[in-house]
Parts: sequence; structure tokens; C-alpha cells
Amino acid sequence: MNGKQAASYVVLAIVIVAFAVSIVLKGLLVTVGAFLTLFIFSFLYKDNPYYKFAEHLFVGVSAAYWMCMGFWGTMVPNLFGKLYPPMVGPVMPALKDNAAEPFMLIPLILGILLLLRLSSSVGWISRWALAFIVGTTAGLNLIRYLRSDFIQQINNTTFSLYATGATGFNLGETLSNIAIFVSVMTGLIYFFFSKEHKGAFGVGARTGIIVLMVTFGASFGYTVMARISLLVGRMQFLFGDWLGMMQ
Amino acid sequence: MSNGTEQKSIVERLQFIDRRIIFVFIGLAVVIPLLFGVSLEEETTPIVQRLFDFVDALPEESRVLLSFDYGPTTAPEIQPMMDAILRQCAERKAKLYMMAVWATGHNLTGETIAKILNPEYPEYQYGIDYVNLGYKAGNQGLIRLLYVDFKRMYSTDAAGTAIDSIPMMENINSLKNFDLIISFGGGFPGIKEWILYAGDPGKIPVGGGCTAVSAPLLYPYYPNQLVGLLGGAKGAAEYEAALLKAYPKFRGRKMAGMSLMMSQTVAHLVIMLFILFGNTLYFLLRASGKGRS
Amino acid sequence: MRRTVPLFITFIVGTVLVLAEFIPHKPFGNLGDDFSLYFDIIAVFAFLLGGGNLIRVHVTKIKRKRKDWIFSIVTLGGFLVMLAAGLLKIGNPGGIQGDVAVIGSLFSDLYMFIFTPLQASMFALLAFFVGSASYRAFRAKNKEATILLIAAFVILLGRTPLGLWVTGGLQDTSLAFLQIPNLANWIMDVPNLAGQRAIMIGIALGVISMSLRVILGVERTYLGQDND
Amino acid sequence: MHRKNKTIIVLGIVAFVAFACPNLLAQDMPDSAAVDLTLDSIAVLDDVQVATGPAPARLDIVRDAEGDQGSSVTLTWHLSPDDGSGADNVTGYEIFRAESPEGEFESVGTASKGMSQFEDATTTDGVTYYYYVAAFSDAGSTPSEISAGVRSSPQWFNSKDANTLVIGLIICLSVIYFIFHAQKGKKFFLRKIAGLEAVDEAIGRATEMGRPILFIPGIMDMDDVQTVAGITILGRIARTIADYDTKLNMPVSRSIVMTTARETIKQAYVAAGRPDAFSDDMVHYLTDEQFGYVAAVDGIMVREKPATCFYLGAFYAESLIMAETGNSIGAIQIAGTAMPAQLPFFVAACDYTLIGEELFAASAYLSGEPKQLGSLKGQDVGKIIAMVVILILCGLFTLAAITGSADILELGNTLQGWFSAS
Repeated sequence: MNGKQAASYVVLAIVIVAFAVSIVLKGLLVTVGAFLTLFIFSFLYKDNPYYKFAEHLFVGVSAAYWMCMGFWGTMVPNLFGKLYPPMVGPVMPALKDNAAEPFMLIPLILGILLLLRLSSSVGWISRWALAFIVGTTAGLNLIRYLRSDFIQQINNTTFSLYATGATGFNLGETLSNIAIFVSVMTGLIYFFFSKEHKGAFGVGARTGIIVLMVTFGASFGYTVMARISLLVGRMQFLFGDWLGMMQ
Repeated sequence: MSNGTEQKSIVERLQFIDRRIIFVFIGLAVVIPLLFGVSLEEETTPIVQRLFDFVDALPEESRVLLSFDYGPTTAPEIQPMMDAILRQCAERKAKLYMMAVWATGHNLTGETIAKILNPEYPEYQYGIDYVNLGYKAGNQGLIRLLYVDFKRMYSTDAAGTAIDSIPMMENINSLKNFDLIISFGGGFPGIKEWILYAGDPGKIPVGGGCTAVSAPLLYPYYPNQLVGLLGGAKGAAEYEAALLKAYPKFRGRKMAGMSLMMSQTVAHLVIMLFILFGNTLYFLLRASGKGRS
Repeated sequence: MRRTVPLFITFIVGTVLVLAEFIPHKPFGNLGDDFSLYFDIIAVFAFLLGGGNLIRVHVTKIKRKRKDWIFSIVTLGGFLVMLAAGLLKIGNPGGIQGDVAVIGSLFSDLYMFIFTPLQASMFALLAFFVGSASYRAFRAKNKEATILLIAAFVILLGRTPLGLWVTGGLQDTSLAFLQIPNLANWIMDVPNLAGQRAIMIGIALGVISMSLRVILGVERTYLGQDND
Repeated sequence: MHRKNKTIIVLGIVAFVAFACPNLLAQDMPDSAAVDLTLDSIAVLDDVQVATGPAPARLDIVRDAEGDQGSSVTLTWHLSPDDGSGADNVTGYEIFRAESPEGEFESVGTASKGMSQFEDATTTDGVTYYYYVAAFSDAGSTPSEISAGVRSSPQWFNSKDANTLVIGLIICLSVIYFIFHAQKGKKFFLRKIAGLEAVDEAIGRATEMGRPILFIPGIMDMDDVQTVAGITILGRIARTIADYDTKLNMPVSRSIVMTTARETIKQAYVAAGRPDAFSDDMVHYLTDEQFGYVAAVDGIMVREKPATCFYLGAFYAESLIMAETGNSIGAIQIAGTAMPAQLPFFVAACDYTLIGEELFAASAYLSGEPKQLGSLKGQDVGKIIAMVVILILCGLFTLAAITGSADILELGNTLQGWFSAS
């Protein structure tokens, strides 16, 4: 136990010295960025106090970041600026001459209802706001998905299976078209809830699973690349901007 | 996982190799090519070429909306695309309208202007040839509103200049006034929302540059709802290759997408080796009758 | 009051928004956008609840000296400094009228030098996890897993020059379509596209049915069970 | 069983025909609000020819924009002969508007060369406007004739979307039909979903091990329908958790989700007869930031070592970070999302995954209520419609391609046009 503790103090000392040296050589900002990067990466080895520090700092800073963005980006211009424009004059002069929009009282009231959640006696009133939110979500999404993901995706799947090119019949394309057709159909069959996956239907459903597995495998394989480029970006920062080892 | 009392063969133990060993290999695979600074030239695929050709066919002074819908996290992947397309648009003398539906995109807009547009195209004048409209909240709702009434949401540009005093904004009333919209970003809101709320209803050409992750699920929109799509670093490298082919003057310049590809390729190979290795072990185990099926 | 009113609100709001999609005339035409805007505003109000909760949790931890309480000070410190920097626009070149995230302000500095490296590093962890997940997941355990493995492997191979090198001999033969990069593109363009479509169509139906259940009040779990 | 399937198929076909009919009718009914102008009614303006400018464009139709909320007029024109051919010097078109033919015309916008349409979205409803379009080049600009008067007005029904309405109605009505049908006591067969079968077992395991259950409702707010789905599933699961008296930990990244989840869990505990066991602290807000959130969730995972993790909702890149960390601590993981890009990671790293539509079906499954289950059957009708439409149209197009028949192609195109979103 004591040895372990001693080791951790040694590590801490090294980190502090390295940090100090880096500040002298590279400046504060790059140093902070580099050390926070290393702290996060240390999680790959195991959970440790440095990761905990970075994690807790991240939570605090980012929560405040989004609150400020929400306040200056939404609350001031879209609520107060619309409810009573002169009020935001001192901070956003461009808005002060706009016409007031009394309907903005609705979100104001709903927002306040939501805050009543803090009170135990009238807390249930916050449900009215929740009901509004969920109703909006349901109403908006119903048509959106119907239009773009149902109708339009079906529309995109209607084509001639028999393909011709400049030189007449095109076997490759025809086979691809048939494959798309069969794959979409069997994929849909897999999602059927009210029919047992037996007999011919079962064959369809099993083919559907295969299609889904190819899709997942392909997406996964495709993604490996994307994920690595993010790491490349970080490494460029560490080895280039910080350590200066890259051209 | 834990070391039981029974003796385990080497093969069996390798089955559950400590993932930290994999981590080390991946780290090395990325870093080593970076330190040597090699790059890879790609061949352009049709889905990328189509966007390139579309931009290349734009008449002078066409209005192109570039939406910065990404943040620093995905910038390594997306920024090379932005740089390449921006250069091409500038070569085509297009009018550039820059905005962001991501809060994080705002800073990147400024950076892109400062790093690429201003030094490479000093003839581009603010307010006449390009404008930075900045970020607005509202996600897909914002896009819808812009479609209906552009200036209701953008009453000023990012710097707070009244929109009506910017010459190139004079005739912009709706997203329909644009000849091409290109959204850069993979998440929400992003290319999909631009398609659903602007491209589809207004028949406005929409192009996209996205992370490799989101590319497969944007494929279904191509070619009817999407002019073309750049997926991940490979998409960026392909676009750069097309750019180099059409504009030889860019040769000799460092192309970010292409140098990214080398690290990726090595890392890919490492991962594939691990997959092969894992499966070999698995079959060895099965053959010896100890594997689980 | 506690249940009926909310159900009624959901029903009315949901129905009106569905219909509004088909009625361009005022006041319906913009209703969807207006309500989305309302949502954003309510969400900002809710930040008060969230921020309050964050402060409460960490203050309690510090007060009671629970495990790792020292890190709660880090969270609270980061939170309060960033909040003050943003709300008061400290160091903003444009004063209180400037853009909150304008370069040069304390808010922007904290964002660029603390927030950004943390965010990007966290994201970069994915590269490592994708490696370990591939190693473990891509095993030919059964038929489905084998198919997943093969599809992923072909795509991976197709994304590297190795793919071309292995099957380069097929160039200019009638079997050119079997070249790994071509095969990879084919998998992306055909089975992947078809699979994504089937999933999307299914999701659309799921969303429609789910939304309908919510609007009709058949699904009311989100309001709590039927007890009061 | 057999009869019922027939019913569904018949319903599907009826649906297909039904959506087609109103569209057939709609074809013949011009929008009454539209003012179509033909060339006869366009006054010719012959005294403003500019010798050096390009040949003028020819105004084709100027009318109120269809199916909109007013304040918009659509103009289409024939390109100037010098656009793309002839002198090929047109650089663009400028659109002018006035409130009387003799009035002062002002510019309302421009269109690039090669474009032959413009939408003036700045009109005041009820005011009569007159338009002309000028083709311009570096040398000068040439106006077209002035159009006859046109007025914009809002419409009460978006005729362009009639097909969406009909298709939507059919699907919604079939869902409602089966909900009622089920409520009357009709029993349906429903196939198993492995992830849902495992829920009880997963909760039981956590109870046995005396470790908490982690529930992640995705990273989106309540305006994403997947979050709503996640929360409704939470409602069912929380009931079981309350019965088992297991510890639930739910970090969230959205304040409204926090409020909603607390309400949901509280009621589940009340329903289980254990209101005292509920505490607001079960649900706590971390940060709205995606990766800040995942950093903290990872921390919670490695420190608290939950026995079971649920990931149900809308996920982005963080899915794999969470699922891999969960995997490294040996938790049972049940995931479900409608984010196609994240599904592969969940499939790879979790024990069970609800794929897309299954996420939305899950709360109905878990509820076991007949009316909820009925809605799933309604969804199947939608799938049948999809399959029938794809089958018919692919059949027609294939037939047209093989026989080369223009009539069949025409029929296919018309049908396809009806089944389209815009």
C-alpha cells in the first residue's frame, strides 16, 4: 500500500515537472491542451486520478458552455427579444426595434410550469409542459418520417430490374438491381411482428437477417476508418503542435 | 477472464488478449506514418466525382451555401473536404455564403476563412464575394425557417452587420435562391436535415461532406436527393485527387486528406491482422474441441 | 387534472401539428416551426433544473466528503468559471453586446483550450475501442457473425491498397468485378443500401405507430402510471 | 391465422388503390387560387430594347405559388436565345415587380443564367403585381414583356401533399383499427424479440449480484422520438426494478429528459407499491455535451461496475465508447436504437440489440397490453403497403424495359409520381 502511494506521488511529481517545463518551452495553451489529451488517453490503461480530473473538469465546463449558448443564443434573442424587444436593447441592439410577439408567452409559461417540478405540492403541473413537449415531438415526427423515410425510401426502390447500358443488356447491373430488390423485401419481412418466421416467410426473414448482417458489417468496416482519422488529428496535435516532431 | 486454477493453453489465453495490447498497436500504427509524413493518392469514385463535376459546372457568381455543421472533434476528417471544395468554389468564382447549424461550426468558419480563403484568394471581398453568417440555434427548425424566410433568422451576419447592408445578401430571401447547398458534418443536424427540410421541398441541389460513419446512411439519398457525397478521409482524399487532376496548379501543395489516408491505411492493416489472428486462434481452439460455439 | 389535462394537451398539440403539415394557411403553416422554437426555449428553462441538479449533487458530495469529493470541486470550479465567463461575457472585445463566443473572450479561450482538447481526445478514444471491438466481435462464431465478418473484412480490405494488390491480376479480365475495391463498393451500393432502406422504412413505421399511440393516449408511460 | 393474413393483404391492396384514386382526381383539378397566364394576355413592351444587351427572355407563367402559406408568386420563363447559345453572353436574369403595369418597377431578385424559374416570396397577399424579367449581360440588360396582374394568396390545403395525407391516413387508420380490434379481446401472434426476453433476466442478475443497473436514454432531448421510446421502455423496466428492489442509476444529458424520467420512474415505484424507495437522485443531469457526458458515464461504469446496462434511445459516436467500456467491466448490455450508423457497434459489443423498428415496438411488447400490441399489427400493414408498391412498380418498370413499351413506362412513371414525397 505504501509503495503504491509512493509511486503515485512520484508520478504526480513527474507530471508537474513536465507540465512546468512544457509551459516554459511551448506556452500555456498548447501545454494545457496536450496534458488534457494525455489525461483522457490514460483511461485506456485504467481509471486513474488524472482521468478523473479531466472528466470532472469536462463535465463542469461543458455544462456551463451549453447553458451560456442556450442563454445568449435562444433565451435572449428568441424569448425576451420577441416578447418585449426593448428589454434586450442593451445587449442586442439589432433586435430592439422588432415587433413584439405575444405568442412567445406560451413557451415562457410552459418553461415556468416545468420549473414547478421543484415544488412538491404543485410539481405535477410540470406534466403539462411535458405533455406539450411529447405531443409536439409525436406530431412533428409522424409526418416527417412518413414523408422522407417511408414514402421517399419506397419511391427510391422502384426501378426496372432489367438494366440496359450503351451496349444493350447489362448483366451486372441487372443482378445488382435484383439484389437490391430482394434485399429490401426480405429486410422488411424480417421486421414483421405478427407473423411467425416459418416456411417461405421464414426463408425470407432469414435472408433478411443476412442482409442486415452484411449492412452492419459494411457500416462497421467503413467506420473503422473514420474513427482512426480522429486519432490522427489528436496525434498531429501531440507530435506536431506540442512536441514539434512533424514536418 | 480471471485466471482459474485449471491450466490454460497459450492459445486459450491469447483468445482473451488484454485489449491494451491492441491499443498500443493502433497507437503505433497511427503515429509512425505521421512522423514519416508519407501520403497516398486516391482514385475518385463516382459519388465524389459527381459533386466535383457539379461544382465545376457552376457558372461564375453562382450562389453556394456552405454550412459548417461540424466541430473540432470531426474536423480532422471534414476540414480537408471543406478546404478542397472551398478552393474549387473560389476557382469557379462562386459567391460563398457560410453559416453553421452547429454552434461549434462558428469558430471553424472563421478559421477556414483566415487559413484558406483570405491568403489564397485575396481578391475575395467580404460582403461582395463571401459572407460569414455565423451560427443560429434551432437545428432542423432553423433550416425550415431559412427555406421560408432567410432574413427572418439572419437579420445580421456573424459580426453583427445588418443583413440589408451586405450587397451579396440583397436577393437572398429563401434557401431557394441558392444554386447549391453543401453541408459539412455527419451528425444531427446535418446533411440529412438539409435534404429533408431544404433540398427535397425546394428541389435545391444539396451536396455533402460527412464523416465515414454517417456515409452509409446517407447513401440511400444518392443520387436523387443528394448531388454527391464525400465520406470520411477517403472521400476527402478522392476529392483532392479530382481537384489536382482538374487544377494542376494545386500540385505540390500538401493535401490534408491524402496524408491522413496513410495513417489510416496502416491502422487498417493492423486491425485486419488482429481480426485474422483472432479468428485463427478461434479455429485452432475449436479444432482442439475447447472452443465455445 | 393531473392526468386528463396532460393527455388532452398531448392529443390536441399532436393532432394540430399533424394537420398543420397539410394546411399552409395561417396560423397553421408555421406551427411546426413555432412549436420547435418553443421547445428550444423550454429546454433553456430546463437548464436551470439541470444546472441546479449538477450543483446540488456536487455540493452534497463535497459537504459529506464522499469518495472522490475532491474532484467535485473541479467540476464545480469549471462550471462556475465557465458560466460566469459566458453569462457576463468577461473579456469580450465587444463588451456585453459582443457575440458570446467571439475569439478573444475568456469564454472562447476556455472553449478552445480546455473544452476542445477534451472533446477531441474523448472522441479519439474511439479509434482504440473500434480496434478492440473488431478484434472481439469479428469472430466466425455462427452463420450471422461470419457474414458480418466477411462483409466488414471486404470493406476494410477495399479501403486499403492491399485490396487492389491482392486482386490486381483481375484487372481487364471479365472477373474485374471481383476485385476487392469493386466488391467493397458493390457491398456499399447494393446490400448495404438495401439494408439501410429496409431499416429506415421499418423505423418510419415504428415512429408513426409510436407517435400515434402517444397522441391517442394509448401510450402514457412518460406521464407515469395510472395511479392518481 | 390464414384468414387474417388475407385481410391484411386485401387491406394493403385497397390502400394502394385508395391512395392512387384521389391523386387521379387531383390531376384534373387545377388549383383554383392559381392565376395561370398564357402568352395572349401578356402586354408587349417594345420601346425599351437595348441594342447591346442579350435577346430577351420570354415570360411563360406567372402565378400564385401553389399549396403555400401565401406571400409568394412563382415565375417561369423561356431562356433568352442568347443563354447557352446565340451570343451566349447572358450572365443572369433580374426580376422586376410593380403594383401597376405603368408603375415603378423594382428589382425583387436575380437568377443565374440557365435558370428559368424564380419565386418571389416577398409579396403581400391580395395585392396585384405585375412582373417582367430582364436578361442581362455585361453589355446591358433586356426586359421581357410585362405580365398580367397576379395576386398571391395562402391556401387552406397543400394539394401537392395530398398523396402524403392519404398514405398517412391509411397507415394511421390501420394502426387504430388493430388497436381497437385488440382491445375487444382479439389475440395476435407476435414473434419473439430476444433483447426483450432478456430484460427480466438482466434485472434479476443485477439484483443477485447486488450491483446497480445503468440506464442510458441516448443523448438527444425529448424532441427526438427515440428518446420518447427510451423513456416509455424505462417506465416498464422501472416497474420491474422497483419490484426487485435493485439500485437504478440514470445519468442523463438533457434537463427535460431528467424531469421526464423522474416523473416516469416515480410513478413506476408508486405503482409497485414502493414510493418510499424512489429518490430523485436516481436520475441526475451531467452535461449536454456529448463527450463530456460519455466521459462521465465511462467514469461511473468503471467505478460503480453496474451489472446491467441499458442503452435505449438515440445514440451517436458515443455508443461504442459506452458499449466497449460496459463490455470491459463484464456487464450484461441491452441496447436499442434507430440510428442506423450506431447499430453495428451495439450489435458487436452488446449482448442484445433492438434494431430500429424494434425499439419503438419494445414498450408495447413489455406492456403486454392488447391495445399496444395491436398497434404493432398496424405497422405490419405499412410494411405490406411498402412491399406491394415496390413489387408493382418494379414489375411495371421491368416489363417496360424488356418490352420497350412506352405506355407501360408512362403508367409506371405516373404511379411512381404519386408515391413520392414532394
